[in-house]
Formats: sequence, structure tokens, C-alpha cells
Amino acid sequence: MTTTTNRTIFSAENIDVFYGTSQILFDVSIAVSEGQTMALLGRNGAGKSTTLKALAGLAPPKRGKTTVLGTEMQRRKPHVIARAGLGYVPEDRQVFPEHSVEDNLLIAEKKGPNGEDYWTLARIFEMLPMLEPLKGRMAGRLSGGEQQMLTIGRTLMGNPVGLLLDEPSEGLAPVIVQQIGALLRKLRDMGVTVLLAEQNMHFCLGIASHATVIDKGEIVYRDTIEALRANEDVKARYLAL
Amino acid sequence: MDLSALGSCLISPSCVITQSTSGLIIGLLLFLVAAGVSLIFGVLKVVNFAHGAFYMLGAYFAYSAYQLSGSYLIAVLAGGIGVAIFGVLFERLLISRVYGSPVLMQILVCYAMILILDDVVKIIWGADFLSFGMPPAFQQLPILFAGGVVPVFYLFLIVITLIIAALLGLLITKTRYGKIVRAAAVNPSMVSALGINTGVVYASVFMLGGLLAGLAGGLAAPVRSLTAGMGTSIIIESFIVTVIGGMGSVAGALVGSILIGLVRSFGSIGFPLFTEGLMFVMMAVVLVLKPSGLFGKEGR
Amino acid sequence: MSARSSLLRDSLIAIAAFLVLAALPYIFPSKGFTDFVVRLAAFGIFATSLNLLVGYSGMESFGHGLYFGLGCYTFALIMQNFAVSIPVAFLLTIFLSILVAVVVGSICVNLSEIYFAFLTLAFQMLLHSLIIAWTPITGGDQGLTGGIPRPPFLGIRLDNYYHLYLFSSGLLVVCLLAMHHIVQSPFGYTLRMIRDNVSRAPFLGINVFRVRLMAYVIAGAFGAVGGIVMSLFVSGAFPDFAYWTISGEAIFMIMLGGLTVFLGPLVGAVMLLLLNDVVTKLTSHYGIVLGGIILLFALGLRKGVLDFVADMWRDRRQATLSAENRSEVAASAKPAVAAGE
Amino acid sequence: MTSRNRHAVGRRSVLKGAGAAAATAIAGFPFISRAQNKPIKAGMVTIGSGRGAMVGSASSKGASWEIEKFNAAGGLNGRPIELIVRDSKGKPEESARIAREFVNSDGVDILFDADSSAAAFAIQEVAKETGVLTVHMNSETSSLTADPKIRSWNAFRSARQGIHDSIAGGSYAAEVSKTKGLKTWMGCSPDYAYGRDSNKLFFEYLKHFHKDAEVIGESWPKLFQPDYTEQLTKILQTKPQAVYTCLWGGDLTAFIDQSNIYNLFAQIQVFAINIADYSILTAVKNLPKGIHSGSRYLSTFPATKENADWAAEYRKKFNEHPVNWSWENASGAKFVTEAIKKTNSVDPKKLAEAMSGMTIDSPFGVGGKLTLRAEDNTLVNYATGWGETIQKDPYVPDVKAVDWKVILELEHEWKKANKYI
Repeated sequence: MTTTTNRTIFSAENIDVFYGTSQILFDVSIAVSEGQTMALLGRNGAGKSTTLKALAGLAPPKRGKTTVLGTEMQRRKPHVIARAGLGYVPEDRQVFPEHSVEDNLLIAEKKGPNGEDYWTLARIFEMLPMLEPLKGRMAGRLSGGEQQMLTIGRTLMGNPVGLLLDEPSEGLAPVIVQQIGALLRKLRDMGVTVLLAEQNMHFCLGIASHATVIDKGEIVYRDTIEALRANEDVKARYLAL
Repeated sequence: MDLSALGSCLISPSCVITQSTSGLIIGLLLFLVAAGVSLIFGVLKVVNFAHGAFYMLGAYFAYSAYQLSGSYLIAVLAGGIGVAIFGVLFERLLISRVYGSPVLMQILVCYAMILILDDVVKIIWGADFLSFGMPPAFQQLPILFAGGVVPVFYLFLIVITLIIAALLGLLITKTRYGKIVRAAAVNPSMVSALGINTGVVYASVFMLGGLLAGLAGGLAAPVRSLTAGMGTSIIIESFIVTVIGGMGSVAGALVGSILIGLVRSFGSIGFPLFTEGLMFVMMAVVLVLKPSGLFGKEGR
Repeated sequence: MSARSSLLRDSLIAIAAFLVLAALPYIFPSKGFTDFVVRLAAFGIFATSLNLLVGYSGMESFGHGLYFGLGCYTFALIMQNFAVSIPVAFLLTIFLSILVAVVVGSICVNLSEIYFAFLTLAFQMLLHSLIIAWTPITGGDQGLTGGIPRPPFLGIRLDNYYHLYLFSSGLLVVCLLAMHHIVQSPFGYTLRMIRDNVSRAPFLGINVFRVRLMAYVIAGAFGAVGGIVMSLFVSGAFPDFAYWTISGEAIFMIMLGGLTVFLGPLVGAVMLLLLNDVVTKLTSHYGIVLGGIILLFALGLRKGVLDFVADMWRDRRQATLSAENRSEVAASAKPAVAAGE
Repeated sequence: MTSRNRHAVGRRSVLKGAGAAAATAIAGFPFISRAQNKPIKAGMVTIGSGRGAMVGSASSKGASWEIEKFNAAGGLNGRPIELIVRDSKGKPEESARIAREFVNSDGVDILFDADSSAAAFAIQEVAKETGVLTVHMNSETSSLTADPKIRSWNAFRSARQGIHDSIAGGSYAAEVSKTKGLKTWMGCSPDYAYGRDSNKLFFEYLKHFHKDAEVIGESWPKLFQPDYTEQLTKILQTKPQAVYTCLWGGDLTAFIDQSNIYNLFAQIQVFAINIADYSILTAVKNLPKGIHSGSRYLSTFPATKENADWAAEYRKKFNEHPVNWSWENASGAKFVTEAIKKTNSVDPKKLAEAMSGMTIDSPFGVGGKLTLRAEDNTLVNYATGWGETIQKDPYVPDVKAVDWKVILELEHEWKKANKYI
């Protein structure tokens, strides 16, 4: 079990990201250090997903750099970044619908960047017990919550050192959201480094230690999550619906 | 049209057996080519018009290997492996550069490749057709079975292609590689985000498709004459199979191929002048009733 | 600019173009040149009509040769078997093509992308099989031989090569003018809107099926005109004109010339015909040379010549606004992501 | 397919082609006709690519060799013939275009049609329209010259003809039938114009010579069909005593290879008109014995020294066996060069006048003579006969020549029946 240190696991430094000719991110910087759970908060369309995609290599930045364990990654393909230890969980739960739950997990099985092989099928099922009885079922037939658990489990199978989580609570029933919250706390306690993109600050309260707020593609605020909770001004300007 | 002849064939066991084996053999060789077309389309969304040329190359590689070694086994393997390597080169050097382009641009590249390969074959192996010759092991009298006639070589081809089909089926459904390939067909960027190099997956699919087409060319070489342009007819049939069976489905390709084989063999008795038309009618009917094909997934 | 004044402007350009074409044989007094333009008229009309589908409607038909072959055979058969004038045979041919297009189109246009491509291909090959099998009428693989009678009409004598040249150039200009008018009309904009966002169209009260069917039928009718010109050029008809390769050639013309610019397919037709003629003349290794050139275009430019020119033009204008946006377009087309979409 | 090298059409190199491309890219722009060059120009339209590529390869060799001899002997007062060969890719419309381009842009004096039958009809239209002297060197379809509506004063055929071969085949097959008691027949010919005509006429003359013969089935593979299994099994189901096929080239070798594994030749007498040609005989690895075949080209038939020498020299020169197209094209070119020598001109009217009814010395004719018959501008008196195959050289040891008197008589009746005369 690791604890929080000051070592940066992954970061973005002054990145600009474009889709086609329109710029989405402007000079965004964010760094997540070992064992930290960082919340990336902002309204719908503020640039949270794009920041995560830029880190994962799916939306390569035009300028600036991204790093994983100190290595520059901004020109790398997604699979290189994933092998370098950064796991990505997409917002819309992109399970492979015609593969079984077990196959979804096995496809993603790999060692971590330093040979870590903590996560196995057995450990995933131990962590996400609701998946075990479903392991033979087509992933496309799972409920939304189950699919969300599966995508998280699938990314963990790659033994990442850092995890990018894109709105894991979105569109799920409150009871499922609670379960996911519990799962994230468990991961935090295990010392997994997480960047959690969310619209819902309350969901992050018991999970994240720090918060970064993004709006219109720019970082507008960063502090501990408790400080953000107390800052009504920032909440009203950037987070209120 | 000669429906009475077709009718009397269908009630005669000897005719049914003979025509069915002939349908099987036509269909199974076609399957090896069509499966590659289907896989490549399913995973890469590339309509590989050059696949018929792969088959042709396989036959020519096998021919040269047979001239050098005198071994049919080596010849077939040379055809398969040679085209597998060629498939990877084709994918890496040419097709991978137009993945983002419109389908028609990809077809343009394939067509250019067909033109070039036909010419290259003409330069290397000559403009005259070549005949491979039956390997001595198969120079035997055909087997008589319930009044039907089944040549030994065709029996061998049927068995070997069925084995290849079974192995291919296992590879695609049971192995980790097959699971990754199918996943990449659905969602390549997610596969990439899980740390899998999709470039390698794509190249490997072309390699697999090339291997199958090359094997088909090598296996068929003893009974087909080799000429530049011999891939043209098989590629059109492969597309019919792919459409009928469902794009990307190996099982669909198998069923579709055998169906085409049977249409050809029984059609030649019932509609000797319109067998070709019959295949297109079948394709049109399937497309109208179930556009995704018999084994295809809806909504893709 | 209003639709009316743009039609006026187009018509003036068309008349000027026709006059230039009519004068050219006096500058190049070679039958080789007039032959070339007649073939170009056939393929230019045909390729442009296909681009109504491919470029403007996003309907990638692989079977447009159906109409080329149909036009060619219908016209030749009517002229050979019935004592009618050329305009009557012309109109009958167009009428039949429209009928066929309505039937085939009703079956095909609802299918998406690749399935549409394959089903149109199937129908074309059905016509090809029919031509091959129905020997007593069509001459089978030998083609329709024996020449096409060309009774004079309106003072036009199509058995004279210069008259045929004028007639073909005139048809080319008129058809291009008509098609340009169609793509610039509200109907043309509707087509492009459906192409760009098919799911939005129904919310705007557009009947997607009907609009697509109309585009398909219009393209078919113009495709048949190309076939008619070809049948006059070869004085007969050949099954090759209904084979899938003829659709392929039209597609290459579009891809070589450019599909986003109206005249792209015509430029592509000039290129492909010239390439064919020159390469056939110069080398026995036709396939390697033509294949190599196609590869250069496909992998080098990655778009048609006029597309390229148009993009350069646009880029130049945008350069002052944002010099860096362009390369981003290229960067966003990463193969791994793009291939799956 | 193009070559501007008048001495060795067969010798080409990519580099040279590229150099020529650069040099003629400007001058060779297709519309700008150039001033008449010194040499006499002959343009050959043929198939140089795809499955028919061997047609072009053999045809250009046959014709170019003859032209080379003419040039070596001084040409027409020092004017050599320059042979330009172009590839129609097997498309009739492209053949017509190239033929027109030859006449209109290149200004050829003579048009050699070494293309398919379908192309021959398209080229015939060009010949009629332009009045250029034309020789059809490969087309065997009879109506091309027999039908007065299609025939043209300036177009000749130096190829064998379907009707002649069918009469020859029918009479030979009838003889064999009578001795072996063959009554039930089946046809297996390619489904295109040549195949259908040949099939129909063969059986017509078989029945003419042998009243008991009965056709009990037909099967029609497509031209260039890769697999004949479905036709073979149909034959095995129908169980005829004999089969006629006019498959040719690579299709025929595939048919033989596939028939072998069904053991067809042991059960059924096969009459394959196109086997006795070195392109087939040397290509097929397990040639069965006892197949009946018409002679296409054999160095042993006619069994003369001239013929054997020609074949040997051809082999030495081109490093391959001559085939049917070789002699047909050599003959066509020979008629033209003889006519040029005789008239001392390249004027099409004078040449056509000279060629009509012309007889030349030739190793391929009966009695060493070939004639272009005046009444319909087509070749007669070429060696034609049938025999049975054996597995090795000379492959068809005993070719029975068919009497031209019989052929001409029946041809005359056939023309009458078709209202050609």
C-alpha cells in the first residue's frame, strides 16, 4: 500500500487541444501526484473529457506536453500511454458489447509499467463481486451500473499506476452511484492515483482530496476539495447548473 | 432454364452427391478468400478489392515453390506465407495511409494494386497461362460413393479447407488474439486505450487474410490454370459471399460460400445460362430482406 | 446571388464553353481530337451524374454503370429495331432509365452506406448477366454489332463526325448546366444537408427517402445520357458498358478529379481518358504505370485534383486568420481512431 | 502494349518504356497528328493484359518476325515497316478506339487486328468508316467475312475460320463415331459467341456425316471460368459417350486438369478442337492420351520441312513454341508484305486489289500454298485436320488432314442456308 507523496505520476503542462479547427483546451496544466485522488470539476462541455482524452492520447494536444512517470507522452499513441501506466475509463462505458464480461476483462489484461501484476481476474471479482456471477454474460446486456463497474475493472486489469475516470456516476441510479463511490474510496485507500472528472462535486467529496475546476477550456481554480466546498463564489460561477 | 433436369437430379442420390461435393469444393475454396475479405472489412472497414490478386499471388508463389521443391506441401505453405507477408507490406505501406480517407479512396488504392500486380505477374511469370500439374499423390481414380463420383484430390481439399475453417473459427472466437480482433472491429480507439497496438492488430488481420487467400491459391493451383487476372472472378464472388453471410462474420462467410457453391453446382443443371445472374439475385434478395447479411449484426 | 441570376450566369458560361468547343476542331483538325471529346462527353456526363450521388448526397453507389449500360443498349436497340428518329429514341431511353431508377432506387436508397453500394452493384451485375444471357436480343458477349442507323434530324447528321462531335459537346454542356443548376437549387442544398446530418433531416420536415430517391433517379437519367453518347461513338453497345468496371472507372474519375467541386468528375474524366490513351500508347506495362500514377494521387494528394486546389484556395484565404489550424486537421486524422468510425 | 522497336517487338524493357514516355510525352500528345514518317506504319490492336495477354504476346511475335524479314530485304524501296502494337485490354470499345486512333492520329497505312472476335466486329466498323487496309488475324467467327453486310472490301482475314473447323471436326468425329459406335453426345463449350457458334456447327456437321448422333445435353461454362467442376459433374451425370468442347487457352488446361481427377477421359471420348497447339500441349502436365483434337499449330502438320524449319527457327528466336496465333499473324503479315512488293505501293485500294484472291507460298498451307479467297476476303487452304493425343512430343502423331473440297462444298451450302449468298 502506497501513500501520497509529492512524486507526480502523470501531468499535462500548458496543453492546447483542437477538434478540427476549433480549439477546445487553452493552456491547460494539471498534475496528479502519487496516491492522490484529484477531482476535475466543471460544467458539461467545459473540457473535462477532452483533458482526460488528451492525457490518454486520444485527443493529442497541439501544443504543450503530457507526461506519465516523467516521460513525455504528447506525441504518443494511446496504446503506448496505456502501457506506460495510465489507464483510461471513458465516460460512456465503452464495453465491448458482444464479448462476455470475462472476455472484456481478459482483453485488457497486461502488466504494469514496472511489471506490476497485482490485478488478476480473481482480484477484480473480489473487488467487484457483482460481476462474478455475470462473467459469462454478454457485456452489452449488463445494466448501466454493471457496465460502469466493468469498464473500471477492465482498465484495472492493465495494472495502471494512474487512472483517468470520466464521469463514472453519470446517468446512474443513486444506489449505484453509492456503490461506485465506495469502489473509488477503496481504490484511493489502496493508493491508486486517480484523476476523476465530474460535474457533481458532492460525489467527489468523500473521494477526492484535491479539486481542479475547468471552464470553457481553461483551468480557473485549484485547491483542496474542502476549500472548494467552502468557496461559494467559485461554485456559483463554474459549477452551478 | 431446365427445371425438369434439376428436378430429376434432386431425386437421384448419385446426382445429389456429385453435385454437392462439387458445390462444396467450389464453396470452400471461395471461403478461404471470402473469409479474409470479410474479416478485413469487419475489422478495418476496408473493402479490399485487391484480395483476388492476393489469391493469384498465392497460386503463383506456390507454382514457383513447386517447380523448385517438387513438394505440394511446401508449395501450398509458400503460397500462404508468401501472401501473408505481402499482405502485411500492403497494409503497412499503402492501405494504412488511407484509413481516414473515404471508402472510395481505399478502393482506388486497391484497384491500383490489382493493375500493378497483374502486370508484375505478367513480367515475372509470363503472359501465357501456366498449369501446375496434379501432384503424384493425388493422381488416383475418383472414389465412387452411392453412385456419386468424388475425386480424391477434392476430398482432400474439402477436408483441409474445413480444418482451416475450424481453426480460423477457434482463433477468432476462443483465443485472446481473436477477442482483441473482434473488439477492435467494434471499438478500435477503446482497444488502443487499453494498451493494445491497433496498428499491429490491423496488420495482423491483413496477414491472416493474406495467409488464407494465399493458401487458397496454392491449394487450388493443381486444378486451375494460372494467369494474370485470375483473381477477378473470385473477388466478385467473395463480395457476394461477404454480403450474404454478413460482413465480418467468419461463420457467415462459410455458410455464404457453401451456398454460392451449391447455387453454382445445382444452378448449372437448372439454369445453365444464368448461374451468374442467380448469384446476384441471391445477393440482392439478402440485401433487401436483411441488409446486414445472414450472420451480420444489425445496426452496424 | 439569386437562383435566377446564377442560372443566367451559368447559361452564359455554358454557351461560351460550347462555342469554344465548336471552334476547337478548327484549331486541332484531327479526328483523334473529336473522338476524344465525344468519349469525354460520354464519361464526363456519366461521372458527373454519379457525383450527384457520391459527392452531393453521400450515397456511394458502386452500380451506377447500370444506367450507362441501360442507356447504351436501350438507345442502340431502339435505333436498330424501330424506325424512329433519334430524339424519340433518346427520350424513350431516358424514360425507361427513369422507370428502372424508380424501381431500383425504391429498393436501394433506404440502405445505409456499404449496403447501398453493394445492392446497387448487384442490380448492375444483374443487367450485365441479362445482357450476356439474352443473346438473341443483345448479341451477348459479342455486343450489339452492325452499327446504329442515324437518320438526320433538325439538320443534324450524326453520321458526320463533326456533327456527332457538336451533338456530344452540346449534350455535355447542357447536362452539366442542368446538373449544376440542380445542385445549386434548394433541392441540392437539401441533399447536402441529408449527406452531412441524416438524423437531423426528419426534424426539419424532410422526407429523406423521397429526396434520396429523386437524387438517385436524376443521376440515373443523366447516367443514361452518357450511355447514349457512348453507343453513338462505338456505333453499338458492349456488355463491358454494364460491367462493374465501368462504375469503377467513373468512381476513379471522381476521385482523381475531386468530389467536392462540381467540375471535379469532368476533370477526372479528362485525366483518366488521357492517361489511358497516353499510357496505352507508350508502354506495354500499362498496369504498372497507371496503377503507380493512381497510387501517387491516392497516397500523395489523398483527394482529387480540384479538391486539392479548392482546399489550397481556402487555406490561403484562411492563412491570415489562423496559420496553424490546417495541420491540426491532418493531426486529427490519426488512423487508429479514424478507421473505427 | 506498345513497341516502337521494329526489329524485336518481343524485346521490351521498363526503362526503355520510361525513356520513350518522357520523350514522346510532348510530341506524342494524342490529338496532334505528326507528319508522315518515312517508314510504312502498321498498327496492331491486340490483348496485352489480363487473362488474354498471351494473345498479344504470340500475335506480335508472329507478325513482327515476318515484317523483320521484309525490312531486312530492303522494305519498299528502302522504306521499312514499323509495327506499333497497342493493348486493348480485351475491351472491344477500347479496340475500336485504338484502331481509330491508329488511323486518325498515327496515320497507319495498315491495321492489324490481332484481338478477340468481339473486337474484330468493332474494328470492322472502323475499317469500313476509314477505308484503311485491315487484316483480321485472330478472329475465327465466320460471319465477319461471310456476311456481306459485315464484310468490307478493305478487310481480310488471315485466321482459320469457325465454319471450316466445324466441318472438319464434324467429318472426323463422324468417322470415329462410326468405328467406335458413339451415339450420345454432349457439348461443353464456353458461353460466348465463339463457343456457341463452334458448338452448334460442330454438332450440325457431326449429324450431317453421322445420322445416328444425338446430343443429350449441354453445359456452358463462362469464358475464363476458373472452375469446371459443376460442368464436369453434370457431364458425369448425363453420361454421354462423347463430349465436344471448344474451350481454349488456360480454360482448356484447367478443364483437362479437372477432368483428369474425375477420370473423365477414361470413361468418355473427348473431342477438344483446341488442344493440338503447343500452348496447351506443353503447358498441361499430365496430358491424357486419346483425346481427339483439331490441329491448331503443330510443327509436324503439315509434315513438311518448311513447316518444321519455321517452327524450329521460331523457337530459337523467341525461346518458345509457336502457337496458332503465331502462324495466323505471320500469314497475315506475309500477305501484306507480298502485296506491298507486288504493287510497289501502300495505297489501300491497290493493296486490297492485290490481296483479294492472292496465293502465297507458306509452310502452313496445304501443298505449301495459302490463298485469300477473292469472293469473301478470307483465308482458305490452310492445313487443318484432326488426330488423337499421346503424352509426349509429337503429341498428335497422326493428324488426318481433312479434304478442302468437302469443306468448301459444305461451306457453300452453309452460306446459302444463312442467305449470305
